[in-house]
Amino acid sequence: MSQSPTPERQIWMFTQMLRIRAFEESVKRAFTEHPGVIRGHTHLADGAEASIVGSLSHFREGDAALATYRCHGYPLVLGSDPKAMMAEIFGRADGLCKGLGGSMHLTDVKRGFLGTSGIVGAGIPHAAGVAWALQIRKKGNVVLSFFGDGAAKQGAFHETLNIASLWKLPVVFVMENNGYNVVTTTVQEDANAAAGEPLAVKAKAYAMPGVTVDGNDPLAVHAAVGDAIERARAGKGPTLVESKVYRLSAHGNIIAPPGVPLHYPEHEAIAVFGKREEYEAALRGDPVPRFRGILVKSGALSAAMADDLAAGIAKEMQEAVAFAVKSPFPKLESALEYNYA
Amino acid sequence: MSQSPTPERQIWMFTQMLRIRAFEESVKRAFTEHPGVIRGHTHLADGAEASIVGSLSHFREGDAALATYRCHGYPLVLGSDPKAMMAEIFGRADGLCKGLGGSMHLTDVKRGFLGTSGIVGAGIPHAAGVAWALQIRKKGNVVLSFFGDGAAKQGAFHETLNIASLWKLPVVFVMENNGYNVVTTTVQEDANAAAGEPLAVKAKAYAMPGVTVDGNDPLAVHAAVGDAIERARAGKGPTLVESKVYRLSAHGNIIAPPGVPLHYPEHEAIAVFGKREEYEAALRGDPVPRFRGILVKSGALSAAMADDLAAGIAKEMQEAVAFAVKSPFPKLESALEYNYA
Amino acid sequence: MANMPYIAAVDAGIHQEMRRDPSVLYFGQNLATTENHAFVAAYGADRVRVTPISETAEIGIAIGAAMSGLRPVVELYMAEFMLVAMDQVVNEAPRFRYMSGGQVKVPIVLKAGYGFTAGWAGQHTGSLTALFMGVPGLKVVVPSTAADAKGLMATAIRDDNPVVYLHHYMLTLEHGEVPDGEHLVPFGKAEIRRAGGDVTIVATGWMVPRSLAAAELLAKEGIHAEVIDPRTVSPLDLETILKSIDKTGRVVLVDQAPRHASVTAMIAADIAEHRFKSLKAPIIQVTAADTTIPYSEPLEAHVIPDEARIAAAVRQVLK
Amino acid sequence: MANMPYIAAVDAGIHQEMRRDPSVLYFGQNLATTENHAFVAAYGADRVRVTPISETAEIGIAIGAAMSGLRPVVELYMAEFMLVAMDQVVNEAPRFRYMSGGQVKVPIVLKAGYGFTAGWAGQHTGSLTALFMGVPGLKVVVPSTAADAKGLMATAIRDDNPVVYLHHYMLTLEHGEVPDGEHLVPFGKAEIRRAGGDVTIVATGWMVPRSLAAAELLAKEGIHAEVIDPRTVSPLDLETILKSIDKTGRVVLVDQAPRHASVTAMIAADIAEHRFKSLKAPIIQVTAADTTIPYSEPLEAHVIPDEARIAAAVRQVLK
Ligand SMILES: Cc1ncc(C[n+]2csc(CCOP(=O)(O)OP(=O)(O)O)c2C)c(N)n1
Ligand SMILES: Cc1ncc(C[n+]2csc(CCOP(=O)(O)OP(=O)(O)O)c2C)c(N)n1
Ligand SMILES: [Mg+2]
Ligand SMILES: [Mg+2]
Repeated sequence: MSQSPTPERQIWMFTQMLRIRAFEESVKRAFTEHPGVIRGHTHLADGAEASIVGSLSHFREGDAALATYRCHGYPLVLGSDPKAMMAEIFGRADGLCKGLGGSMHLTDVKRGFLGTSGIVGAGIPHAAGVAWALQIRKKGNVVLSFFGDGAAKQGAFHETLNIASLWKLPVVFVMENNGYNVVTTTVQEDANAAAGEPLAVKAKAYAMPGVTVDGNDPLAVHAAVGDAIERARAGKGPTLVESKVYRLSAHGNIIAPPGVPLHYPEHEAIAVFGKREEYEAALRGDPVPRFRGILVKSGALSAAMADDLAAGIAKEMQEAVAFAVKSPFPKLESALEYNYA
Repeated sequence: MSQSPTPERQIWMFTQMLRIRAFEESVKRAFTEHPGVIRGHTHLADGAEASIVGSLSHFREGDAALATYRCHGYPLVLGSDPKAMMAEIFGRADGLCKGLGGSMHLTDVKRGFLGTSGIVGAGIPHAAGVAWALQIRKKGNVVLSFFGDGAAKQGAFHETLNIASLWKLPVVFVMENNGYNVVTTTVQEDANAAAGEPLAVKAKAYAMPGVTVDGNDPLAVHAAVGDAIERARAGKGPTLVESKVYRLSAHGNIIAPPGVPLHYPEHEAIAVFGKREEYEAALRGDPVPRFRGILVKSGALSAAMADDLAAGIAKEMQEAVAFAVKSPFPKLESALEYNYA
Repeated sequence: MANMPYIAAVDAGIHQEMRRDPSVLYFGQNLATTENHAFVAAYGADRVRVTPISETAEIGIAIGAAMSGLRPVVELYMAEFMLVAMDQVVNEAPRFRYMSGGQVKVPIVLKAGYGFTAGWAGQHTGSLTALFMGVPGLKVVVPSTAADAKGLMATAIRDDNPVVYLHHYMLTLEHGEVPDGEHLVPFGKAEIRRAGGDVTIVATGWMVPRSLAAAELLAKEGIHAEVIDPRTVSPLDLETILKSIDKTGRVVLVDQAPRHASVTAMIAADIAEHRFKSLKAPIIQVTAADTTIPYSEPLEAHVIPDEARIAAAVRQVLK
Repeated sequence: MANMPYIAAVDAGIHQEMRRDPSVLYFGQNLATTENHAFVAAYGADRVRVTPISETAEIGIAIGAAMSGLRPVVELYMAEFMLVAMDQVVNEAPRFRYMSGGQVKVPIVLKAGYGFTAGWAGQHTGSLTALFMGVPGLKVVVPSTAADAKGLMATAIRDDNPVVYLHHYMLTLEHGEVPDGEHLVPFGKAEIRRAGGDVTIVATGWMVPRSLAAAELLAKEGIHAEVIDPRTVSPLDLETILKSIDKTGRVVLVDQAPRHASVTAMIAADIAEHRFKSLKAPIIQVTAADTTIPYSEPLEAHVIPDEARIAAAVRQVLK
């Protein structure tokens, strides 16, 4: 059993949750405050903060994480510079990926965030491949593979989990089940969900442990993923962790050709299904204020300290946006620079 | 519960098993008796007779079956002319598919055998698609989807079983688990098998019933697949049936470029793993003599009747080979005829 | 005639056929998740269904349904998403009729958008038409106007073969006049978008308006370009292209794909074999740079053919 | 020098690199299932593993391992089997370096055979080279001799980029002299298999020996053909081809694929743009018929280019 984090560590966790939320809110605001600077399709992690931080709080030197297009939270927790992240999202020369990748493909290899695929499910085998390398190196390192509930319906998920289990690869599959694949609810597309079963049941097809955890509780996620990581580091193989979260923003900004100003629509629960109550219940369960309440109640954090934290983080993110807006566009030649090593 | 077949029906089942065995032995002999007439890669069903016949003995007008490159048994049971089948395997104008498809792609739409894919797993969604059409037509028809244990590791298997369960499609997934994917044993490539679990466990990932049956016992297969078919006809959705069989020939003939005479090597258990005992045990469990023994013991069939049956079938298959050898090659122009409808 | 956006015309084509033929199905991800969805409301849940994110199964299921006499249209959103199911697209759907000696037909339509060079970066911006163009048994259509979007969709649905229907994301909201009522556009008939006698420009999809803009530019210089839009690349109406070249003797081919992944290379090779004698100048291709598409706006614009580059190529073949 | 079959030379190339570099992995289906397997015996189970039938995971795992500093060689057997994992091949492996702004490398080798027109019928006989050729970030090699099979494999393994290594099944047992010890063949350097001044023939894989046989035939008629084997189609050594055309003024391109799925169309288009002035005759392609490959032997032979058709095309460009 992995130990519960110290009060200091819990404050660190809360801080990271605040930073993710503040970063994503800055990105969202940029659509209106800086029209046109963000292009294509941007996906936010607000609502998944507890799950992301609880999972990454076990991260060690030499560990690795890979994720999807919904990738802003992870590198932020792992230490990437929000300035460089925002500059990447704005397509600027100072971007984490020199402006070539954009919002969907944040990558920071130095910090163990090896990259993302924008193709659903495609990044899952990449994580297993990294795990194979770590298994060969025998340093007790692990890989965290983050993906969504919908991705579990891609062949890549199935093929990879079978091999990972067979080879006892040091990888933890963290499925962020936010109940939606864009505008499709999980019960509409998943046979287990339709039968009222947790998605973690899928682990049985791979003779692998499968656990479901409240992804709004960073300590519960810390414990569940912690156990899975211990297991992986010990050479006992992978685990499937279903972390139940709620996406607080729409799937992504509206999809439109150039000329149409991009923005964030209302969440699909309201805009498509007219289930305002579902969405408001989710807001009431918002992991950020919830954890703040727990920490303040436990005395680990005073309300004043919490407010200071938030204020400092708000400033950090404002600076990130200011930096990104000022950062120049990359040189045109750089468009042809990185196709081949 | 599906009823056990009448004695007459059991004799019909035994007859079909004998026909499959005799057909496959004729194909195998053709490699030496008619060198060069069979090209490419041919896969035999010997050892799976009980499973094939037990599964197809419920077939009704309007039902459909789809399979893989290992496809000789099914159309034979469904009434295809062995002459046309053999002619196809010899690449002749009188072939079931006019010589265009060959051994891996036998198709007889009139008899409900809609075709095969030579790509592992690829035919599984095709069967589900046929099932959707039958579901829309509401005539209580079902589809049988035949594939191997190895195919369960393809993404197509995973994606299709989830949708089939979600949509309650009238399809039965019959996995012929013969313990091998070419020269790889199931425990070497399947996480459930490696954990000592039946492959039918995979059904849990799709909230679908999964059963394992002795594929060497035609009556057991008849019962298991019968229940699944009843369920499907009743609109209750698909079932995964794991039918445990043993492939009595090698995976296929040797793979070699033109010039090298093709032939059938020894079974991989002996040729690769040196496990002669495993193979001999399989021979002792051969479903054909085993069912003959049961029928003779029960008095349903006399030894003499059984021998007459076998003799008649031997003649039927000799005639098929004689017909196929004499059948002309297709006209060259026909090579371009069927690319587009 | 009604004036509507390109994307509405695509839907109009599907509606036209679903209304007249109950065997037409429409399914895919993220559609029909509520009863208010236009298609499920009109045609019911038997014919219109949402799927999980399972392209291999989606396309494979379409193949099976088609072999059973139905006419599925699969909504795939982006051409790249077909890559996870490429075997079904190029090695299953187009093979079954042939391998069965003509016993089955596989009338499916695989509908996908492409070429979304609007900040979608490396994995969602491809122009993959050439991957499908040469596959025997497949047909490939690339509408560039609202009218063709409707008419080619309707023809695709009625066609008895697998059809890859590629609509261009950059044209999504381009409005155009679309014939009311039944409208069908034949496969294998190129459209001359602009007549001219000095040079032939061949382009598809979004490159058609860019080529027309270049032609406009050139007209001011007294250069009269003929702009041809093949509309379907399989079957390809080579005849119309060759006839134009017999007249102009000069040709520029425009493609949004990298050079060795382009449809224009296929056309250039055909021209070089069949019209060598008519040619007065090299066959020049204007294609994307050989690169993954960058996210950053100026870089993205830098690697994609624009009217200036097209016009420059025309001036070059006229030298 | 050792005389060995083409397929043994492929293995020799893998052995050469696995011996010198512990970061090289070799894995895939149906290999190393007993300890007697040559590779697992030599390099151990950490580096040599059998996989389930899961190409998407196999190639995806290779990508991840490569991003972590290893050099995986994936055994895929037949090019068609890559189609179920096409996204990993064309939209993952070649994208990561670019999208990360150069932070990662993806040195993988995807080894697959192709073109097995020996009765393998519709789904196992494809010549799919053109599907990979134009993908930015990928390299594509097509050895036609035993020596190149070894040397190109070694170079592919040392290359820091994803390489699709396509060996030709019809050449499996063709013997050839292979240099002992370390042998590397550079990418992007075509080989002139036969020198001649009258006409240039360009061919890859199995079409190389067939083109040489045609050249032999033509020599008896006093026609001297130069036969060029690009050996790698990405990068493509256009220079050597163009130089030859400057000399001969005539070119025939031979490809086992259907015309609009051919590598030769890409080359023809490049020639038509860059050497229009040197050409004295149309650029003729000799390709497979536009059809799924039939099973029956005479029909199969009928649709694939042979020396007679190649020779006829040469005579035509010399008219
Ligand atoms: C193979 C593939 N199919 C479809 C898409 C389009 N798409 C992008 S995100 C997405 C939803 C994914 O849902 P989920 O896995 O639950 O992740 P979430 O977005 O909810 O975090 C879809 C369908 C894609 N990118 N790749
Ligand atoms: C996608 C794909 N990968 C690999 C192959 C090569 N292959 C043909 S049959 C076969 C073994 C299949 O094993 P299984 O599913 O158990 O069926 P069996 O042959 O045992 O009946 C393999 C790997 C293929 N045809 N398709
Ligand atoms: Mg989700
Ligand atoms: Mg098997």
